[in-house]
Amino acid sequence: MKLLEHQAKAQFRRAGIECPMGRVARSPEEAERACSELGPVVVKVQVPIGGRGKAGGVKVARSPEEARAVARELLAMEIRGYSVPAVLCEELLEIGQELYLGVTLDRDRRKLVVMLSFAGGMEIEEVAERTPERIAKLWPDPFSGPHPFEIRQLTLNALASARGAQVLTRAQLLSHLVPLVQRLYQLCQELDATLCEINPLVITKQGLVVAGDGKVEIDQNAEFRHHELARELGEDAAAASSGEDELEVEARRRQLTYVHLGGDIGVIGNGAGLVMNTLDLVKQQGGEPANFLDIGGGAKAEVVRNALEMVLLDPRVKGIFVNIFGGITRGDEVAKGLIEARDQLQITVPLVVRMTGTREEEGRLLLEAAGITPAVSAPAAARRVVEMVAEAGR
Amino acid sequence: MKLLEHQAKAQFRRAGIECPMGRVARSPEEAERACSELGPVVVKVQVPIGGRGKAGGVKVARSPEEARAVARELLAMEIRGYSVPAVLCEELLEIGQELYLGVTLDRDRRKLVVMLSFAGGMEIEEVAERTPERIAKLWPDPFSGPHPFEIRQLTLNALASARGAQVLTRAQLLSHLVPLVQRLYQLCQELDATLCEINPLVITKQGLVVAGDGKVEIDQNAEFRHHELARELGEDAAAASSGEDELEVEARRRQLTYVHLGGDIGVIGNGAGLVMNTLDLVKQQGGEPANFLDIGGGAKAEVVRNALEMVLLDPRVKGIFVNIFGGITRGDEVAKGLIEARDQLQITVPLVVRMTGTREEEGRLLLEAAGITPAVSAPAAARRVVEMVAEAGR
Amino acid sequence: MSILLDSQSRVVVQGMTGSEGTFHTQQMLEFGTQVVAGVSPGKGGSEHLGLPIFDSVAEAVIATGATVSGVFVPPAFAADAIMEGAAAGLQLVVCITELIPVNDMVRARAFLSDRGTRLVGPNCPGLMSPGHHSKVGIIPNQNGRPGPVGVVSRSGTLTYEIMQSLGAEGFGQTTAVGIGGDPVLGLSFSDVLELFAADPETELVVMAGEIGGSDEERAAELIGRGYPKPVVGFISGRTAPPGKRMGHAGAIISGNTGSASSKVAALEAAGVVVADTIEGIVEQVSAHLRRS
Amino acid sequence: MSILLDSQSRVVVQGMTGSEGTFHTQQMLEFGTQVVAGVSPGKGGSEHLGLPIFDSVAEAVIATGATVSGVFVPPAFAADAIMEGAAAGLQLVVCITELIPVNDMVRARAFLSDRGTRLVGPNCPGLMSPGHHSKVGIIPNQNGRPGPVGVVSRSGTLTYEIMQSLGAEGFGQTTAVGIGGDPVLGLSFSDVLELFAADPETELVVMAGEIGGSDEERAAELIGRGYPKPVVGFISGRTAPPGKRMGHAGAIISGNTGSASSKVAALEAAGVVVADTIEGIVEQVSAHLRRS
Repeated sequence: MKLLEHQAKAQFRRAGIECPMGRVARSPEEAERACSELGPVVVKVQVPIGGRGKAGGVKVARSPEEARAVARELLAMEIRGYSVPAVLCEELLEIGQELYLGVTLDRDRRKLVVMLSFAGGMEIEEVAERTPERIAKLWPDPFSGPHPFEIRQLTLNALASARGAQVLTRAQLLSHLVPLVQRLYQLCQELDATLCEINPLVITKQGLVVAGDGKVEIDQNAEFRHHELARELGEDAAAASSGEDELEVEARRRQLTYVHLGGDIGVIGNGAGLVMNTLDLVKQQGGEPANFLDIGGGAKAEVVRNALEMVLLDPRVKGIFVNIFGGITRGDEVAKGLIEARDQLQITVPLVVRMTGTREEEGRLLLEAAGITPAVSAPAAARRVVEMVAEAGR
Repeated sequence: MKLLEHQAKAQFRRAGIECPMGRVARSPEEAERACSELGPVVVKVQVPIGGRGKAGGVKVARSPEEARAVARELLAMEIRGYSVPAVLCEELLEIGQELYLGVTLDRDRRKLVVMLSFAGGMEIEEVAERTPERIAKLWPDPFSGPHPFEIRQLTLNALASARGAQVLTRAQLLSHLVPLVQRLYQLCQELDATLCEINPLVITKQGLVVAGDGKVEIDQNAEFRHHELARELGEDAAAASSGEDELEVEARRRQLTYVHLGGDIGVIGNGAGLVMNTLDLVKQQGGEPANFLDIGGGAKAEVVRNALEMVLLDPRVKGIFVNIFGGITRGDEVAKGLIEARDQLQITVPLVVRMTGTREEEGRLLLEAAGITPAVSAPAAARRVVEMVAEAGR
Repeated sequence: MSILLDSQSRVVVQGMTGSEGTFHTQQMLEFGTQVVAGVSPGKGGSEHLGLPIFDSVAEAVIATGATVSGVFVPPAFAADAIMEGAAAGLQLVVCITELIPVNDMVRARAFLSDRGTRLVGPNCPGLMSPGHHSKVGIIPNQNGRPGPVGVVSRSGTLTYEIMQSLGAEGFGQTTAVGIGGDPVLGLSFSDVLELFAADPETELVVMAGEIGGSDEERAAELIGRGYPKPVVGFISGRTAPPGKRMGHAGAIISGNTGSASSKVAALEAAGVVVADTIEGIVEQVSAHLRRS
Repeated sequence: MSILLDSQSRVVVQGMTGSEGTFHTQQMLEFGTQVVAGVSPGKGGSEHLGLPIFDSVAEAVIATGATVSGVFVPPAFAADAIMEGAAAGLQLVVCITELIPVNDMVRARAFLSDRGTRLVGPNCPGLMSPGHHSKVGIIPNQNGRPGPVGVVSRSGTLTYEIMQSLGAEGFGQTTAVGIGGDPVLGLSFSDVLELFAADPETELVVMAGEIGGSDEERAAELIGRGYPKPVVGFISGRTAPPGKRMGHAGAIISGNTGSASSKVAALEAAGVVVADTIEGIVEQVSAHLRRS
């Protein structure tokens, strides 16, 4: 679950993190009103991607009329496939310095990592690549969270590579950053987020420390603990996803792990590794996968049916390759689902099934009785489906 | 800061712990109204002490009229020196079982301990003495708090010595107690409490698990983190303390560590150990200390003055013994405060000062110049003050 | 010999009375695993599949001397089950459960770091030591065959594929370990490689990685420092599209690691032959073992 | 010899630039303590009392090789300062600060339990090894005198009383340790007794307890199991009124321990002579040391 900037900032505020005053506007008129309340504003498209500034999605408006015009322009944009259902109008800050502050999962350390740099703003990835020592890192104990002394050291380490004059004294920086980092880290834990990022973290010329932008991404596996938040975000999320691939939106609705790839061979398998390898096999045989669809472990007949239906919603699909290697998933369950779906959905495109593993024999017998000949070798099955689709296309 | 039952239960509710429906009544009429809303109620005096039931402070009322009568009676009571500013009227529970659940500081383990017993209710201290194995204990890691598996084991351990039939199945008990204990422990940490106790923890005949009573005590040293709560509780706390020793109430207002003891020799010292030993010395010389007053480490002249004023508020005080052994406290500061206070307060009772340690010389010179002869030996000084008071009394 | 699991391992199954727990415990028993108990809080004292059920792992350990557990509990409770196993002093916890919140696993890992318990998984097929007739997890029984190959893989289903394909050509396994596909794992490739290095019966290791993370790159570093046995590599997801990324944190942390090409390059630089297909793996194994 | 602190100890003062920190650092320097640095976050790079100030303990340790710290920071920040000292690898942290929230100290203790750092305090006068001209804390300089007596006490001011009274009769100290009066402490009586047992120059130990807790009872158990040196006991608060207790938890946890009579009885049962007054302590010490 990716939060839009204004949603992320609502969470920041709740956690006690300072954000600029702002209003969400869904029409030019709302933006006009926001500007008359707030004074000069920056108007930002609300889409769940980075690099909005470079894509022209961030503009300054110094008068209500200008805000209206800018909002009209931005709301009509399409940014990397996303339409713009709303803009965020925020008071214009007098930026003194831009820092980077982020909390995210570090897979290697198996912990959340806090990252702080005085080289914040748009170029942070370049900084990370060229002068990684300018980004200070802290891996707090997940039970205690970051101790104040650890945050002070993080700040001192980041400061050691800061360039140019500082707006705040060292003592002021330390006393601002200790509670800020604690709150951001705790928010990350409370929300089960795998990313909470403030870039830029603005220090204004007046010495205020404010979140200039906000990115929050919530772990999908933990969404069961955040139903309320998901509901709250529902409307906007639906709107924001309007620019997304329609098939993927539908797959999410069906609770399937599906990625649309654009080819013509639908691929279904159990286990991400197996499905990825199946894509590789199809490609190696000269085919083009239409999608990645992992039915996961232990899928029941119903899930298999759901998956087949999903793949067939893609009008480009000319053939389907189902690759099942049973472990926790049982062959007979998959077979039942396949047969049921084929009969009910009246599938006409070629369907190649490769099945082995747990309850392989039972599954195989069911399939054969229903006139589907399962393959045992995955490469052979991949070759078959590619050939069949090629033939059908002739 | 000790919370009254209804204040504790407000915190429990906020933390998601089930409590009976209830209303606070400060007049017989309010109690009557509460009963007509809630049906039959139990009416309980709201004073910050245990054993209210045994002292006659808990009564059942089955009709609004009865509630009015019972409340009139209870509100007029004095319970161990406490007047009763309010009663809590709670729906009558059909009690199936009474458990004990408490979180408190275990000094020996230097951790909070969670204690659970199926022998809850009024006799828990007896159970603790005679059959301590019937109280299961858990010392969670203070950073992680109690893990669910630890709470399950705690419950199983407590269950092993439960007697009689259980209202709930083991599986039900486990699933009720895991979140309950987590919430109580977290509340204890959030409030910086040194005690959060539910006794009895009632399991109703219907199988609900409800806090029958609630005791919360907040660490005085952490009150700076709970100003808002202190304000919220302010009114009731003031009311509840009306039964307390007036001198102690005044001392709290003056932020002094003072205990009223009832004798005629006022005792002031720096450091709890020193003051306790000074009390012992006064007693050994045949005197009766009027109070314990610890000005703590590093006290400034102002604090010394404040302390002297406080001691003299007690009309029984016939003499004062100030015992200072400077470490972080400096002799000259104490001397200044003493001289200032003596002059401004026009102290007429005998004042014996014993002073040694940091800046002893400077302090001694100041005192001597002001006509106060300081002693060096504490036992000698104790003897002198006891003799002077005895003489003055002749 | 084998790693992690042998015929002496006494196994308790956490969540045995659930439907997956029941099915796979039966499979484990059929394979010959010494399953000695089940744990289902609230059901202690009962029996299931002829085995005693306990309310807690600690009680099961006291009563049965179990040293290993398999975790089949739902995702919301799985991290707690892992910690329970570690607190009870088990040597090895194998967590099959998938979809566990990542921060739960971060905490479970931190809990384990102070203790001597090894974790395989989560979101993994578990492990199997065919020569010892012992498995914990869900690797299909018919895939195991005793032999000299150590297998370690992130993907469950690919583990089965590899075992089956090796077996079809006569190459069995000392132990096959599916370390799991989650971002936060117990044993890493490097950990398992070190165990295989010390196992005298393992002659060769097949290591099947996939895109994401940098465990494969770390394993390549280990191998590059001088690994005593041949390693055949495989990386799946070569044709997977790049994921959509929000924010910069991911890029800062992982830099250029994580892609299939980064992993293949790292392994090849360490002297590992990386096969393109599972057939290719079998060919490499065959070449190594027939040569020696 | 001495315990915990000697002439080689290099001391950093956390909170040195505050008024208490300044005053007592001067006193420590006058006594001869090797104070090598101060720590005041945000003031790093400056000088105070002729000593360098650092922003963090870690930086001070790197620059000066400090091994001990004295904590003089306000209560809200003290537990963090203790953990900072431990994380920086100090051998000993001495926390003078009083009024620290008890749950902060619970967390600090848990933090220390995984590390090799010893803590004295909080809410304590610190410690002094007169023969080594070294002290950390606030024990008045004139109270220290080298000699064969180990002193351990909960109360600060009583520590001074005892040192002064002993000194007046010619009995100096190897080390005097005020372990502090808070409910949650670092070193306990037992810990310090064990250190004194191992110090060849300490011939006798004076242990001054007070009501509350059961550290004195635990120390009595230790002594009862066979302690190699004579111990003179003292318990203050005999005439203190019983505290008002809410709830039952306190009684359940502490049972009958904690009262002056419980402590005196436990110590006497362990063979310790318990003096009634400070004069009595001196008499007992005198009797023991003149005899030997």
